This record gives sequence, C-alpha cells and structure tokens, in this order.
Amino acid sequence: MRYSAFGILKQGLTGNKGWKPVWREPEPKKSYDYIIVGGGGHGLATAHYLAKVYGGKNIAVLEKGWIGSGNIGRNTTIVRSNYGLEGNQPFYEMSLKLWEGLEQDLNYNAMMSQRGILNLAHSDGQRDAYAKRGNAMLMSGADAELLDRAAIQKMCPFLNFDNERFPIKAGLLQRRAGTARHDAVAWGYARSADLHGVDIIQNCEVTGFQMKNGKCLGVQTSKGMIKAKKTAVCVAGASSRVMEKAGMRLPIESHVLQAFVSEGLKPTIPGVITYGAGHFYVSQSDKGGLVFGGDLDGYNSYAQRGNLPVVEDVCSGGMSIMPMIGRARLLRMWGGVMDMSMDGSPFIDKTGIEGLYFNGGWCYGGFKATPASGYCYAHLLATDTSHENASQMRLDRFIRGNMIDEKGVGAQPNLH
Amino acid sequence: MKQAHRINGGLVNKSKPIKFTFNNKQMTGYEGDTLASALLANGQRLVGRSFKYHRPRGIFSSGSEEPNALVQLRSGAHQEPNTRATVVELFDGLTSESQNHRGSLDFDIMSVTDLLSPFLGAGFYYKTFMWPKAFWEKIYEPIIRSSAGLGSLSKLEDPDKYDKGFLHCDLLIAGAGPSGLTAALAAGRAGARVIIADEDFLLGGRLLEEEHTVSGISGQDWVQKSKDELDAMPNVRILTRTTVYGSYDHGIYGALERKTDHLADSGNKPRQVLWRIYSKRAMICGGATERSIAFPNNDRPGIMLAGSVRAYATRYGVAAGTNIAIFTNNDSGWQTAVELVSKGINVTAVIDPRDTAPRAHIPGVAMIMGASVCDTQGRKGLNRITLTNGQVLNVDCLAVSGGWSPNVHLTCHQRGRPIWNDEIAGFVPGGNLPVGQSIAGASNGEMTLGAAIKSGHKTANAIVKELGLSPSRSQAPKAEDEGFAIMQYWHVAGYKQRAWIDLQNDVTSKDVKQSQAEGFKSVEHLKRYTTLGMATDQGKTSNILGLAVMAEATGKTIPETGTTIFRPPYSPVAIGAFGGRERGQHFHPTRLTPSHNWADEQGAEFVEVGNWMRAQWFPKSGDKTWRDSVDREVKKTRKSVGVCDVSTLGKIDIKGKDAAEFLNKIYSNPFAKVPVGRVRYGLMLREDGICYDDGTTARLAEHHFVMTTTTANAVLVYRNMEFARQCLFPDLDVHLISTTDQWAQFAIAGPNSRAVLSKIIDKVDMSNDGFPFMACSDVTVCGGTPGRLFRISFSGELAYEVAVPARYGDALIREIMAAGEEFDITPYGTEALGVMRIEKGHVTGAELNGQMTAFNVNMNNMVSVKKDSIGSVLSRREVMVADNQVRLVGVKTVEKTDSLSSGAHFLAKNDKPTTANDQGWITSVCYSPHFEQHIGLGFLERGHERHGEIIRAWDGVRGTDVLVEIVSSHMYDPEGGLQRG
Amino acid sequence: MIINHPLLGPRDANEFIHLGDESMIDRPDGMGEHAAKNFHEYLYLRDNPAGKYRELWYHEAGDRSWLVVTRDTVTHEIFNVELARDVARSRGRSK
Amino acid sequence: MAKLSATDSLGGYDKEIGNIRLREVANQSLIAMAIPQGKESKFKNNIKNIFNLKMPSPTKSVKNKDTRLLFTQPDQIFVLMKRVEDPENSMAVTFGESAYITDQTDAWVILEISGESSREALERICQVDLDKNVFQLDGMARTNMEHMSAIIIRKADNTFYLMSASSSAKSFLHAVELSAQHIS
Repeated sequence: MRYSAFGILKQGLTGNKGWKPVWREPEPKKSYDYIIVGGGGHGLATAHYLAKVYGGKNIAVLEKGWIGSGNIGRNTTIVRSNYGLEGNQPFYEMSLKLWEGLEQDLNYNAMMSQRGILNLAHSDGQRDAYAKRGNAMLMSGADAELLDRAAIQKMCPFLNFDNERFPIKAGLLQRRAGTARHDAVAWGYARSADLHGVDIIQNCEVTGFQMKNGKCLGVQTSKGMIKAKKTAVCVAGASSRVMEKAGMRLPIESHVLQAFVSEGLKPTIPGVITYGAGHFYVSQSDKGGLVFGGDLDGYNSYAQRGNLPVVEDVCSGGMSIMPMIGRARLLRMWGGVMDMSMDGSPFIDKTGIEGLYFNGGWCYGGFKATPASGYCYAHLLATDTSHENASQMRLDRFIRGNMIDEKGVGAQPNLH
Repeated sequence: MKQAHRINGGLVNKSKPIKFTFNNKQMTGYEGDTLASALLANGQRLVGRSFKYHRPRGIFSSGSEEPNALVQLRSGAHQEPNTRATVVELFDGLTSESQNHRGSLDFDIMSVTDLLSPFLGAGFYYKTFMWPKAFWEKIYEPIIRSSAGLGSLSKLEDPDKYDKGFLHCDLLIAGAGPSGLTAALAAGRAGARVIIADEDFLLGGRLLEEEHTVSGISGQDWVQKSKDELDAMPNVRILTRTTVYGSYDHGIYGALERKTDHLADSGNKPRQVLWRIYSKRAMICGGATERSIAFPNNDRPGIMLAGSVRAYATRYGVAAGTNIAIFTNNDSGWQTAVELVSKGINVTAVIDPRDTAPRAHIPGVAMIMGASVCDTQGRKGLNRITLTNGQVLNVDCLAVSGGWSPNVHLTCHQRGRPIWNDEIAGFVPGGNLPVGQSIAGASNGEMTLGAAIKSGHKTANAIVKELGLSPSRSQAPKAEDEGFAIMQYWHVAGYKQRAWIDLQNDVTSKDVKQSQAEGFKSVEHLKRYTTLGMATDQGKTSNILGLAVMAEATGKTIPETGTTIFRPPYSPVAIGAFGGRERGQHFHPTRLTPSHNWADEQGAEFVEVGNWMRAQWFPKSGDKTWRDSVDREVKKTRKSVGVCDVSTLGKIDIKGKDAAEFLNKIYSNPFAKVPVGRVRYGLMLREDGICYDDGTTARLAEHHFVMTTTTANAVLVYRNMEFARQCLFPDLDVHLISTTDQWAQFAIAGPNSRAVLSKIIDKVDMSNDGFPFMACSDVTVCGGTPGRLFRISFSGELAYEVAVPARYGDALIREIMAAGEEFDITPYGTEALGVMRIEKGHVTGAELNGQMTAFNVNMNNMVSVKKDSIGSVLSRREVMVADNQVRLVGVKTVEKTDSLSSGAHFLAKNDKPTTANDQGWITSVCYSPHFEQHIGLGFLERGHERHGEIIRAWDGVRGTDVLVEIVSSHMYDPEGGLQRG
Repeated sequence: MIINHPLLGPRDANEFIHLGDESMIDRPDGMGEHAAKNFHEYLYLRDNPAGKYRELWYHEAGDRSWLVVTRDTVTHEIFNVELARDVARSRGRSK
Repeated sequence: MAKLSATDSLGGYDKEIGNIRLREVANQSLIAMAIPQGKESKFKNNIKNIFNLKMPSPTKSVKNKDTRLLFTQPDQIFVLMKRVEDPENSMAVTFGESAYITDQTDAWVILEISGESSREALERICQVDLDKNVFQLDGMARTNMEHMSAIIIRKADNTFYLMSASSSAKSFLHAVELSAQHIS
C-alpha cells in the first residue's frame, strides 16, 4: 500500500478501517540466500538495500524480539557527518546523503529534520581541532562552518555567555545535520524491505551457527534450523554474545549509555548543540521534548540502565551551558547497550569464517550511520568486497595498526 | 470570587485565606489547598487543552498522576511549564496560566485540529508530508513543531538555586500512607535509622482523603499521633514534599525534596534539593493509582477519577460538582458515593456494569447496575451523560473508577517485571525486586486498609531482624478490610465516538485498534506508534487501559500482551535539580597558580587550561592588540630574560630503590642510567604505541626522581603509573605521590636568566660547567627557603626552572621580578610560551593529540628496541611505520605578509580540496617575532623528506588558502647552542 | 553503585575510575616470542561476558588502590573485591 | 635578598555562618611517608619510637597532642603535625631507610568546620556517612567533594577537618561555605 495524502484522506473519510499491516508476518523458510541476524535499523536497512539496490533475492531478517527494539528504538536520533578522519568521514557523508533522500526512497516519513548541529569549542585548541575537522568535512563534500562567538550568540542567545566557567570561543556548525524520528526509520526500512520480498521474522532468536569445515551454513533459531548461503550478523549491543557462538572474540566491549528526555515544550532549541567543556548534548524532538545525553556510564554493562552520577553530570553540563533549562523537567531516562569498539569506530567486514559476515562496533554513533551501514553491508554481502567508503572498517585493523581513533584515547572503549 | 464549591470539613485552614490568580483572574483559596483544589473550589472547570486535538480539559485527578491540569506556574524567569495543578501547594501571590492554546483558553483556534481528527489518527505523519520534498523543512515541520509541546520555557536563565546532598539509612520508606507510617513506627521503635519520604506535603496518604478508623480513632487523628511519635525519634528522618524518584544499584535511591517551591519567596535558599540516599534496606509503600474507563467522549472537564472526587471533598472540603454521577466497575466507587453523600454532596447515581450492587442502599442515590456511560455532552464542561440503557442524566461531574493500579514503579527501575493479578485487575511486583528492596500495602496489591497496615508492620519487622535489631513488641494498628471487588471492564465498545485512553496525548481506543491493524502489536510498538503513555504523566492512568484494549484487539490476555518497562523518574524532576549547584563559575573547580594574585595585579589576561587559570599575556599600556603584548614578551625574553609560572605542569615524586627501573618501563627511551643531578626528556607511549605524554624527569637522588607531565595529562599519567606499579610490576620498590600543588615553579628564560637567578639561588655554582644544560639540584633560595633548580628549556634559550613550596610562590615571583629589574625582565604568559616553543619546534598537546606515534613526530629513535617499555611493541605495527605516514614538519608562509591558521590542511599546489588529495594538516601556528612572519608546525605525508617544498595550506572553513614552505620543525636555533650556552 | 573496598569498606563507585577487563594485568613480555600477536590479543580482544566479569577499578578519589572487582554485567551485583596488587602477584607478576 | 614570606591558601579565613564556624588551619605540616617494600616492621617501629603512635587503620586516624597519622594508601601514611620548616629533610634524617618522605604541606588546604549544624552542612557535599555512631571520633576518609579530592577527619563531636588541594582552595571553600549558607 503506497502512502499518499489521498490515501489518508480516503481512509479518514471511511473510518480508518482499511489500513493494512505495514509488514507481513511470514513463517521462516527452510533456507535463504541471505540471512540477516538482527532486525534493528542496520539489519533492516541492509535488507532494504540488498533487495532494492543490489537485487538480492530470498532474504530473511531474523529478530529476537520486535523489530526496532535495539538501539534504534532508544537513542537520541542525531544525524550528522562531522567526522575528522578519512576512515570515517566519507562514510558518514554518504550516510547523510542517503538520509536526505530517505523519505522518497522508502515512501515513509522518518521526519529527517535538518536543523543543524553546533559543536561548541571552549579553547583555542578545541577551535583549531574543529577547524581541522571542518576542513576534512568540506573535502569529503560535506558542509561545515566555523562560527565565532558573536555568530553563536546570534544563533543561540540562550547559551551561557555571561557567567560561564568555560567561555564559548567558537563552534563548528553543520547545517545539513539534524535529527530523525528513530522508530520510523526502522519501520520505514522494514516496510520497504517487506515490499521487496524480504521475510521479516520477529520473535526468532538465533541460538547458534551451523558450521561445517570452517564454513557457516546457516543458523539455529528458536524457530528451528534455517540454512543460508550468507549469514550476516548485525546485532550491535549483542555482538560479542552472538559472535561467541561462532567462536570469535571481538575488539568490542558492551557499555551502557544513558539518554534523557524532558517534558514536551514549545520550540526552544534550534538544532543539535554539543557542549565542548562538559558532557552534554541536546536537541528538541518534533513533539517538543528536549532529548539529551552525555557520556557513557564508564563500566561494562548489559543492564540497559544506568546510574545517578552520569545523570547528574549530564544535567550539570546542561545547566552550565544553557541555564534556561533548569525548570524543564526530566521525564524519562534510559540506558542502552553500546558496542564500544577499541578505537571508537565500527566494523563492516567478512569474518575469518566463510559465509559469515559481521557488522557492529558502532559505539554510540550507530543511528546516523544506519543508511550507509545498510548500504555498505549490502554491498559487501552482494559483492564480497568492501564498499569504498567502508574500506577501513575492517576487523584486522588493530593487527595492522590502522586505528580509526577520532578521539585519540586509544584502546579503552569506555573513553570513546 | 466566592468559593462556590467549598463545603464544610477538610484539612485546609479556613482562617488562612490565600490569594492567587489563574489566567490573571483573582481567586482565593486556603492554606492546605493545592492549586487544583482551589480552582475547583472557585468553580474553574476548564483548565487546559490537550496535546493533539486541543480538546478542553479539566482537573482529572488529585495527585502526581494528573494528565490534564497542567499550568504554567509563576512568571518571568521563574515560569515553570507543565506544572501539575494537583500537586502545587497554594501560596500567597501564586500566579498560574493555562497552556497549549492559541487565543484564549476558552476560544482556542487550534481546536480546529479536532475536526480534522479522522485524518490525524495514529502514525498519520509517517504516511504524509513527503510531497513535495522541499516542503518538509520549510512548511510541514515548522507547523508540527510549533504545535508540539505544551508549556514553554522563559528562555531566561533559571534564577533559582538548587542543591544536592547525601543521606544514609538502614531503612528508606518511600511513601507515608498507612503502610509506610506503620512501617516507620515499627522500624523506628526498634532503633533502626529510618528515612520516610512522601511526595505530599502531609503524611498520611489515603487516610487524608478517605474516612477510616485506625486503632479506634479516626484515620486523620491516627496520622497525627503517628507523626508526633516519629518526630520525637532521633533515628527517624521525615522528608515530606520529597519524591523518591528512582531506584539505582546497590540500595541507592534518588529523591527530590521541594524545599521552597511552596513559598512565595525562597529566601535565597535552594528551591529543591536532590538527595542521593544510601540505604541498607528499602520499603516501597507507594500506594495505588486509580484509572479510568474508556467510554465515548470521556475526556470532558468534569469527568474525574472517583477517588479524587472523594479526596477533594474529604481532604480539601471541595465539591467537585453540584450533581455528581459515579461510574465504577469496582467497590471503591461505591465508597466514594457513600462519603460524598455523608458530606451533603448530591450524588445522582452510581452506574456499575456489574449485575449485583455491593451495597443494598445509599440514601438519595440511584443504583444503576449492568449499565455503562456511552456518551457525554458539554463542550467546555460536562452537563449530561447518556447510559447504555438509554437513560440520560444531567450531571456536571462524573466520577469514574476503573480500578486501581499498584504503584510498582520503583520495583521496576532495575528492570524487574511486574506480574498480572486477576483478582485486583492490576500488575503487582514480580519476584525480581532490586536487592534490599521490599514492598508493602497497596503498591504490593494489598488493596484494603487493614491488609496494607498489616503488611507494612510485618515487612518492617522482618527488615528490622535482617538488620540485626530486635523488633519492638508493639502490634500492628487495627483497621477494617473494605471491599475492593472489581470486574475487568476496560472500555465501552461499539460506539462511533472516540473514547480517550491517554488524555494528554489524545490517544483513543481507535488509535490502539488501528495500531494493531497495521501490525504494531507489541506493547512497545503500540507505545511508539500511538505515543500512548509518552506524555508528562508517563501513562500512570492510561497504560493499563491501552494494554487491555490492545489485548482485546489481538485476542490475547493482558499478561500475554505484556507490560511496558517503568523507568526513572517516578515523576518528572527539574533538570536544574539534577544539575544542583554546579553552574556558572562553579560548574567545575577553579585552580589558581601560586602567582595568580601577582599576575592579576599586573593586569594579566587569564585563560582556562583545564581547570587551571593561567596568565595568557600581560598587557602593557600602549599595546593595541594582544599580539603587541605577546610579541613584546617573546622579544624581551629572547633578548634579555622573561619569567613564566609553570606550576600547572604535573609533578610526580617518584621514590624507591627501583625508581629508575620503573621509569625505564614507563618511558620509551632509556632511563635506567640517568645520573643523579641530571634531567632527561622522556617520551611516554600508550600500550597501543601512540604518544601520550612527554616531559622532563629529574634525578635528584639515587632513589628519587621528579617527573613533570603536561598540564592536561597530569592525572592520567599518575593513574597509569599507579596501574603499572600495582598491577604490572607489583614487586618493584617504587612509590608515587603527586606534588603538582606542592611546588610553585617558574621558568626563567633568556640570555640573562643566569644573571637573574644568581641573585636568587643561594650558594650554587651557576656557571655552565657548574650547572650545565639538563642539570638539576635541591637548592635553597633567597637565603634559606628550600627549593629545586632545573636547567631545562622549552623556549630554546638559556633557561632554568626554579621551584619553591607553593606558599612561597607569591613572594618568589616578586623577588624574581625585583632581581630582574636591571635586565628589564618581562613576565610572559601562555601565548608567548607557545610562540617560543613553536619557533623551537617542541611538540605539545596540539601535536600529541592521541593519534600520533613517535614515528609521526620524528622521535622514533626515542623508542628503544633494547628494552620492553609500555607501548614499544605495538608502536611498530606496519601501518604505523609505513612510508606514507604523516611526519612532523615546520611551515613558513611564502609571503611574509600571509597568515597561517591551525587546522588548515595541506594540498599540492594545483590539487582540489578532496579527501583523496589531503596530505596533512597544520597543528600549531603563531606569528614569530624572530622570523617576522607566521610560522607553524604540522603533519605532512613523508614530510621529513620534503623540506623546501612549496605547497598550500588550505583552510576552507576560514576561507584562506596560502602558499607555505615546508621546513624542519626545528626552526629556532636548530643546533641548540643557546640553551646549552 | 557501591564498591566494598577491601580496606575502606563500602564506597560510592563515583570515587573510582573503571579501566576494564582484569586480563589487563596479564601484560605479555615485549621481548618475548610472538610479542606483536600477544600484545594484539592482550590489548584489543575481549571476552565481554554477559554475566560474571572480573574488572579493574582505580580508587582515584580515595586510597589510589587498583582493585579487581567481580561483578555481574547484567545485574550489576558485585560478588568480590580484591586489591589488584594481590591478584597481580598471585598471577605471577613481580618486577 | 629578602627571605621569602609565606602566603596561606585562604589568607587565614575564619567566619561564622549561622551556628557553623569555618576557619583555615594553617599552622600545620603535612608529610607523606611511603613504606619501602620489606621495611614494614621497621617503619612501624619508627612510628612508635618517634611519634609514640600506632599505625593508623584505613578508616581511623591516630593522634597525640602534636601529631596525627592518617592512612592514605596501602603503603603510605600522612603525618599531620605542628608546622616545621623543611620537614622532608628533617624527617628523612630521622627515618633513614625506613621511609620515603615527601612534603605535602603546600599541596593541601585545611579547613575546620565546627558547630551544631556542621553535619547538616556537610550532608550537601560529602557522600561519606558522617553519623556519630558510624564516623566515630578520629574517623577519617579520603573521598571527593564537588569534584575536588578531599580528606575528612572527625576531630571532635561536631568538628571536622576538611583537606583539599591547595590550588583549588577557593573553590573548596566556596563549596563548604555554600553548604553552610544553604542550611542556615
């Protein structure tokens, strides 16, 4: 069913009784050409591009719970391509371009909202690091602007310019960045993949891999054995647990990242703003909630909940940089499990096992990557070669010494 | 305005009238009122508009679950949006305004959206607003955004203060209703350290709102008696106006105490205090929240929760209507009828879908069994209801009870899952409570007063025993078990009109059904697709209704359909409270150097360096720009002598027989054989082979080294050294202590530095042979003050650093300035320091940014292959030492008048700025007074072999593009003769 | 969280810095055979269990002890806290 | 050259806020003593001989009229005593090879808070349980307050020493002062 204004009008006039399920609920077949393990944003996007762009047939997405229940279901929805390193920037710029055409591609409104991201700098060194990054962005074809204090004051008069501990010196602005409605991204990809014949199978947990002579022949699931020519794991948050079933240890740890949303408010904050001297970033959702977050809790966890020190740290950062939000109330806090990699950058790669592919290690930046991750993963699955924009996102990069470490903190996942 | 709805009785103080305004209308209430009770007393029924359809909304409940009666409280910078009128204590001069309407509250032009509701069902926005593409950003989204949200922030700095604190107890009791009070008495009498907290401003919970007898006296009297006893116990702390909002690991609870919110003037004290409570045990006595029934047009002002109608009458002395009908599927609604009638309030009828009435007779009240409400009238306030049996009743208030949901939230914050209980038709805690937590009373599904009190008593006594104390011998207070039978009856189906489930977000039973039809059947999908339960009331009154309607639509039971997870906070908490006092200048501590006061007297400009404030430059009269000051400081230092406070550098005392061996493992270059009295430059790698910190380390004695670290890395280096000491080499005899704050340290640089210092240092042979480059020594200064002297140079000049205990720092800088006067000594700040180190080619954090190897900074010969030091193995990985790696270079502009900027990238002369053409970047720049042009440092592919080449420094974000010559990074005095001289 | 420090008793985890897997104690010999391979595995590969996990914490705001904490990464329950120096010695580390 | 005169971190601050008195303690020396590996018993004996004190436990300081010993690390204690010039060298002579000694006097600021409400004020910044029965006389803890490293010692019934880094002494004072103001 194609969505259109006319369709809504028609349904509205006839009691909204004609809406059909957005995706089918098929039983799994005995075998597929491609099995994508994980019905999150990346898995569903992979299915979509594999079917639509690369002409893949006979594809299934297996999801342990309900689709979109992983990190795409709980994140702060930021979309941007403001990286500094060559291993990352072209990939994220590709992603941003895909975001810009997503609604038309999917016939689904994921509410991509390009209201910009402003990274504040509070020292000359930070400003210069942003300049370096901004130039790398421009070189990749992205947009970037370096704002001075006066320009920031004009754009965001509500920031703390009067009594600040760490004065705002400059800011890196990417106007094309913004936010999107996270759940809708999963639903839109699922709907499109389904329309292209992909079987989306919910409540189907992968319990093991079927291996023979070092090759992966398929997966054992809670709904029985399913064979596949190619098995593509895409389960960020559970990567270690799933890949352990294939005997692999990964350069990944699981950490909790908390996020917060306030009560709904009339428009207050123009785009995404990040504080450079504290752990705080914020945007405002279409519904009016301030959506904000900060750093990881700092310890390994699969608990999907965090603790108070980080909540307080984030809010004090917020109060420091925008003291107008004091009287807004925090409505909900939640924690997600992050695949924290050893250099803060992800993996889209073959594994050492034939027929088994891996996509993960997205740290807390997976949402913005969703389209490009799906695209590049589909490319890898269809062609068995890395997409040029994901060519450094390899599992062997630590052996070779080719880290993609944007923050420069080394092999300590809780610092990325 | 007369309080037309005020009746006799209640706990308000009628001798203390309080004036307040709603939408600029003057009204009066009494001390003890909430804003909601006072509005009702004044007959104000319409108080707000709903989120999506802008439907008229009235007060729905009497507690923190309120979805409708949200106001903007106070004004100006104190404006507080989305405040529940039901929990605002009335104070003199209170001002409040309704929100979310365009035009007046009565004539909201946005209510036109209600007419379009057939086209605005669940998820409509995902299916539209896509054509044409450009319209989304420019037209659709701005419209959606401007209609989103409810109240608004003032956009001014929050003028109130907040604070935080830490409390400790044996037992935290969350909730001071009958079970909580009983528990506090039992535990308090046994001698336990008890904290009892309640979000209300009075203790007592339902005993304030209902008529009961406890231990032979009225419930309200029993509450007072209990409070008096608890007040007298030194081991019990009562926190009213305090919401326990979250349960965290290991018995830590978060609580928010509203200290001055109920006062017209805070008296400059914090508005709220956020407590972190460390408890050995905790008891949740959170009671239960009533819910509604989904029937057609059930959202009009005047349609309220039955228990709240009772609470307004009993606690506040307010009749919520003049003609009240009660619609209930359970016995508690009948109790409401009885109590209202006993207060002389006119109850027209009790309507109950059940066949048999739980009571024989209530005087003057029609008992309509087997029927439901199937329609209502009254646009801005209820005036009529229609029943399924065709009866029409003229009422202005409909009190609805769909049953009570135990408040299990705090049991779920650590991902515990509640379980369904058919008997009470509600979720009760499952077996997986957080460690140390117990639950009692209605929040545990013990719905009657008698059972609640008994469970409070029993649970507290069990906890007392676990704590190793003896329970007191007192018995549980006696109370009756009232009826609570309920029929699982959730919505009145089969009618065309909408039936609201989520009143604030305008989610109706039709939306739930549509969500199911489109495949969003999981509870989480339902919530996300329809926004059910996502409003500021967090679905307290709506979640279970939604779940029940979904269960019916899918043909499953409620437990099969599931429940959503409760996350903190229990009720929303001001962000300001979480931030506490860490705001403005006090966001982080400020560290001052020993010469700070002196520098301030000199008029220095200061700059934040981490938490430190350092002098950036020292303006003199005649300086037109900061550059004038910096240039002068550099020139005078290079020509004669300058002094700079370098106390911020990290300093670590390293002592022990194995100190040298330890340093040999920590630094990549050899340290085992540094002679006593000598300083060595050291390079530190991370274990992944990346450069991490550098600095000089002095051997003051056989077993004593003093390490300096960069200002930024002092804490990190210390931490990593402790790791190496305790975890990697636990048997080395080596001991660390930070002495960063212990020493005031000044760099004295320039050709005359020796002459100046000779006047300061006692009895040291300062000659080049007596105290050569890289020498160090314990000394005394100015006639006996113990100090340290190092001959090290960051500027490239003949230079020293002298250190004295920090309390002498202020005196020493003054002495140095006096001693240097004859040489025209200049103080210099961090800018001049930076200029001189760039001229000299020393790297700092701009170069050692955590991504660079020793190879990149041309110091690969400093990574010894003859020993195993931290990071040495992994520093040799193939990509890290590949030929095409970037290498440290110096740059000079080709045109002397051009400027350079840090962050510019290197491009070949004719290359376009693309990722593929990117050859490196500039890390540091300055105007060099020595070379009289801009110079810089940077990283360039194969840069070490490209000296003399002319390329471009392209800075797109700043709009500059200049030609530069690549040179060696050692630009000033490359042979080092000056610093050795 | 509360970490029951073996010397100081229960202290709020916010006084501590978390490093990660206890195996960081088992630093390979940099001069030994296969040093490059051993260091890669040591520094980069993780078991990352959902369940019992032995990890290093540093009492930065307190007594500067490194601790080995045995904690469940799903429930956050802490079973045991030891001085890392003792653990290191018991695993054969010395000078 | 004139002899250098000393400047205290807070210039001898002394103030009453409500029923709380807050003052800088400046006449003390603070000396870190690290215990060399294998010299534990010798160190202990020297402590006994020189100060006539036992080793402090990790949570409780020991003291006599002039001297207080604090546990700071498993192989390190702090000595808090009447101000002496150049304690590092004078102590080194006394302790010989049985201790590595580092002067810490200037690295710390010491504030004394006293008065009936001192606990109530400290509740706002100190996460250690200061209940009279839990944090007993001479009890000590090293913790953090408002992001600043701090040592707290219970000196008397309602009197505490608060020690923190000297470079951020003003921020520390502000934190304690504000706590007193917020409750009074």
